[in-house]
Amino acid sequence: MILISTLTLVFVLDVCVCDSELGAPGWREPLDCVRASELCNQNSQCSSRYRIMRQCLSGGDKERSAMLASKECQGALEVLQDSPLYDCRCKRGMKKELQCLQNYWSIHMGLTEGEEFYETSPYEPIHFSEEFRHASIISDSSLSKMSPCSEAGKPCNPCLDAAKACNLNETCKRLRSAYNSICSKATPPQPSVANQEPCSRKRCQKALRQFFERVSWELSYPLLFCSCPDQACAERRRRTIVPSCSHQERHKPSCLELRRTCRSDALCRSRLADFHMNCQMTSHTVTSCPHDNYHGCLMSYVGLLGSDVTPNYSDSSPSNITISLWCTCRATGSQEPECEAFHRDFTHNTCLKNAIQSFGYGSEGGTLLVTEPSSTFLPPAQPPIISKPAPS
Amino acid sequence: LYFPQNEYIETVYVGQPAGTPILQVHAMLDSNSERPHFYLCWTSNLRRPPYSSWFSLDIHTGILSLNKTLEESDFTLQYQKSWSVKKLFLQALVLQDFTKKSQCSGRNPIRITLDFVNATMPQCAQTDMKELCFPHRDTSNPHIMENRFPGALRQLRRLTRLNVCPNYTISYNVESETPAPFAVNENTTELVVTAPLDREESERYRLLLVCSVRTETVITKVETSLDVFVNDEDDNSPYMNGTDTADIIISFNRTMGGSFGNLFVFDRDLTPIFPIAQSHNRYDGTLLNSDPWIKNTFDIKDTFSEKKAARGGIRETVHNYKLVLKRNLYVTENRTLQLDYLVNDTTYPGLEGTVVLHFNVTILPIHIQFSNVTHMFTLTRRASVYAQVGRVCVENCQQFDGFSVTYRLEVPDKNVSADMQSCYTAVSITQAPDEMWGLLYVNDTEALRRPECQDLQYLVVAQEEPTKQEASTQIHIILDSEANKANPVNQQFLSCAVNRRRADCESARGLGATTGRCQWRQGSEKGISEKYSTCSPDLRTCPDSFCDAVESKDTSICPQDCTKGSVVGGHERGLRNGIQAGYGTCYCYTEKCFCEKEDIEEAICDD
Amino acid sequence: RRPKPCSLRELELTVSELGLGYDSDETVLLRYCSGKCTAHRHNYDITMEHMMRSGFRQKGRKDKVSNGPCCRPTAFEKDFSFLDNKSRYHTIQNVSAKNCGC
Amino acid sequence: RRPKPCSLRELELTVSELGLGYDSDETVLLRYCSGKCTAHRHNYDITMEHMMRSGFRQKGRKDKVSNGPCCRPTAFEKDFSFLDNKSRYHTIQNVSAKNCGC
Repeated sequence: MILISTLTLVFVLDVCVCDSELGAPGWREPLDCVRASELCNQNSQCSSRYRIMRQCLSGGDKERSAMLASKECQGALEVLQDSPLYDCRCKRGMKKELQCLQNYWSIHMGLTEGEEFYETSPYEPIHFSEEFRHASIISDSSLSKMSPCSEAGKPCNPCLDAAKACNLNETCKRLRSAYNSICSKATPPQPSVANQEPCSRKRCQKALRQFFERVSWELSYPLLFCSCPDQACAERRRRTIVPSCSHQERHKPSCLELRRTCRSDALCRSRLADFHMNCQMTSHTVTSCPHDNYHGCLMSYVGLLGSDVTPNYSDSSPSNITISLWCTCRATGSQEPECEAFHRDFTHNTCLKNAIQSFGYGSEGGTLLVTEPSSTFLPPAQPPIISKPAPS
Repeated sequence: LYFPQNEYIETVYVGQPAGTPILQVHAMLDSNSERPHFYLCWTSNLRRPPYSSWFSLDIHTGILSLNKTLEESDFTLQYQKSWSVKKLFLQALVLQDFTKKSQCSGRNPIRITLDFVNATMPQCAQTDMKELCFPHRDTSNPHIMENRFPGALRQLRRLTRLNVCPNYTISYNVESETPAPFAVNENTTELVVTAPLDREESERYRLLLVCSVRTETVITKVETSLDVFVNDEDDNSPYMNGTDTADIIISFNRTMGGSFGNLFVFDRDLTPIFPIAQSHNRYDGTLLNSDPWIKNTFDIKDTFSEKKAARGGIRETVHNYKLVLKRNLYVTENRTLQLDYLVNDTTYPGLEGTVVLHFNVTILPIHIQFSNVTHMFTLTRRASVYAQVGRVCVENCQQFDGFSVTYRLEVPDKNVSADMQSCYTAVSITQAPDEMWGLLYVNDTEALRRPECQDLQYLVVAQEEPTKQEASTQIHIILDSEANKANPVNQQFLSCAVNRRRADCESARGLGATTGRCQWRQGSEKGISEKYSTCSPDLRTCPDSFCDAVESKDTSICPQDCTKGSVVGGHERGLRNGIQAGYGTCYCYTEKCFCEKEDIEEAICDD
Repeated sequence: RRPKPCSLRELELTVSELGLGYDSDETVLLRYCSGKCTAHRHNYDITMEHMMRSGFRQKGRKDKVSNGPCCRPTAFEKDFSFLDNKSRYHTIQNVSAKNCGC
Repeated sequence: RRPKPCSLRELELTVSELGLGYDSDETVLLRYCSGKCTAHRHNYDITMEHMMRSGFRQKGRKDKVSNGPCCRPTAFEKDFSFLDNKSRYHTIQNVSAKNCGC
């Protein structure tokens, strides 16, 4: 299903105009889900329904849909649809972010029917920031004072300049060294452990998340989205997240398995929903990004780094940017189309590609906007062809 | 009954009159007797969205249409914060028979998303042909279950644009490069599958939908492609392609978990690895032998993979069966047996859903013996303590797995004089936990230097665990240089690795030095390299990135292979420990190693 | 001009220029200690200076001693990781001084 | 001959021979620190050595740095009193090392 987010804030689910004990509906500024659940818990009727709702959602998929059909769960749903919990949101990097996300999913899993292809992001929409557009224009020039690119005759490697800018900043250098040393430390082989992973992946992914959460994007994005004139630079860019540990694993899972694992974790599920929301190819925008908001797409892409669904450049070709996940669609039976559609949102995403290129090349680079027709749920094999009018 | 498509998207405009058809949902039959009944359904019956009354779904045709004319006020009622387009979400069900309870929960509804635009429908002049012919953005591609009944799967006509250009005639036809059982019902403009499909024949049909728009003067053709996918059903039984019997010989490798043999069972159906709980094309197997020894000793492991068949590239499943040991086998085990294994495609409805595999297993006993060669080793009396003399190994020891062999030295002639007895402390034997060979090394240099200790003859005894089987052989260690030439007794040996220059190195007597003197390795490469310069007790075994059984007795023997301490200067660590590569010269003190370019003056504070 | 006291200094250079053998064009900010420690000398240092000039020789000693406190790092910066020119990661410790002392 | 590591050494000499300017024939046991600290060096020291040789010059710097830990007293012996040749008492501090370190 393709959700075009033509709104800055999307109500996905049915909204009711009926009276509710928690105050007349009307338009209300969405609270964060931590505050919303506190408010609900202060109201006896709401808190009891909220507890019922959590029981309705415990247990596997099969029991959940049967439970949701029950009267008690339906009743709980009624009340909760009018509570602040119903349209609460979360902010990236907020205090108690994980708790906020858990609260959000604890109610939204009940309101959706089965597994949706695209889920609504719990995060507040990312507004296109002027300073980001400005930064992406100067991303080349601001580094030019220190960047060898501007010195004639010197080999130009914007990714090396990005590393330099990071190394000259205490926080960036410290946190980059932190994730680097964890991710590139090979775990010594233990013959007794079968299928042993080459590194401690969970610790590596956590350190990687901390790097992108604590280092300002002016220093971290250039490491990821620098533009590359040659293969060595592109290989440096590909290695930024130490993919051998954070992205790859010994056994390549099915992409749907990757998505299922991700959606069983509140943080990963939220970041994936956010990526789908902000990087989803939208046909009627110039950049093929929702609201032409590159920053939103890049920010939600970076939000996935260090999660179970960690994307990365799939090769070190300097010009042709291809992003992929470490997964396969082999042996997914009749779900192969859905599996491929899920992976194509990374491998054939013109919005993501344009966003990366526009950040790296800045405006002087004359970003080559790729305006492929929007991908349907599954991309049409060919775009509609207008043939010449037949002679009448 | 099932929906070939679980997602529909369309646009509705202010001013569209009641009765306007919007789109048509379709259901396919699972059995000929089924009749679809379509219903709109709601997440909760008590609180339906305000727009729930604006639409109705025809119970028989599945056509969704407007119950009322859409007004400007309807748009503002919907208080989603948007100015141009608001989203209306509907869900629909298909049931076998009538129902009053139209609740979505637990019934796998399809989703209908309508973009409600705050403007009137574009007139004929503003509507291009593409908009007229096909939905704005086609939603999901249809999936049709194989072996089912023909029927309509999609409405090609854009119902909302039926009357936009009244004097146009719009017709459709469907084309395909390869023969495809699809047609267009000219009366209803529905795309119809005309015959049951066979996924094993074709998994996907790439259709070309051609829309012809005829006006008085011109015919315009607009094309778009549509992929129709065929869902799989377990309608094929397992088959063997080649032998159903594997002849297996178990000899050296007798370890728990060891796998032997390969038998392949094919199935033209798919076996999805995801979702895990999927019961489609599920195989299980049963060991047909009742002998408890076989049941406690062997298991059969089945791994399946997907492969594309040569003809047409259609995906199919290949099961690979291996015999697996559930426990270590004793070396004395000596037996032949035939093991039969019934493979069953549990979800295949037919009778021939099983095949039987046969494993003819021969277990050979292992004899622990030394090759009947006299093991000769030469050793200089000047050798330092821990100098490696050589290694001993029973026959085929490198291939052993599942049992262990330990080695010990014995004096062959028990009634030799007390003096001679003390000579035998000169050499000792050791072994790493996961290695199958023994390493001989110098244990007592004082004994090595005594003139009366001439040629040393030892008996090496190898004992197998757990059966305690033993074998022994004679080894002869020839001491080459005269006793008096050897260096003075109770010589204090340091680590060769401390020396940073060739001269110091080659004049030093280091631990483990086989010749008595340390050996210098001169590196030649620029930058960090595996061939760094260093001082070693024996360049054959150190550095070789492997901390062997003798070297691990004392880190000072070969810190280059064994150090776990910090390394200063440009270097790369070995996988477990030691220095894999270094810059310039690598040298080590007890707690720290250094790798740096030579020409070092001594550090003096000169300010 | 009064000699500058022992203090932390900074210099931007590439990892290759550190002289550790790594081949990497990544730039790093090297912090090191330099300057005089004359204000921290004791009687011992005056004696050592005298002994190095003549005292030791008269006593037939060839020992070398440091004739004054050295300006040295009292702490080092944590690990520093970088990507070399073959796109391999390395992490090195104790390269850059964090603060200095005599 | 392997370089001796940094350690405490001893030397008997008169107070006058300390070079502090006192004139007294009393004998004192002077303890001082000497020997190699190579085993205590860090990446920093290897880099400083490299910089002193060529790195600083290439960057236009004339800084002098110690390219390795110095063998220094880590504690001094308490006061030492003596009678000079004019029979006057003097007490001096921090002349003799108590223990050494790099």
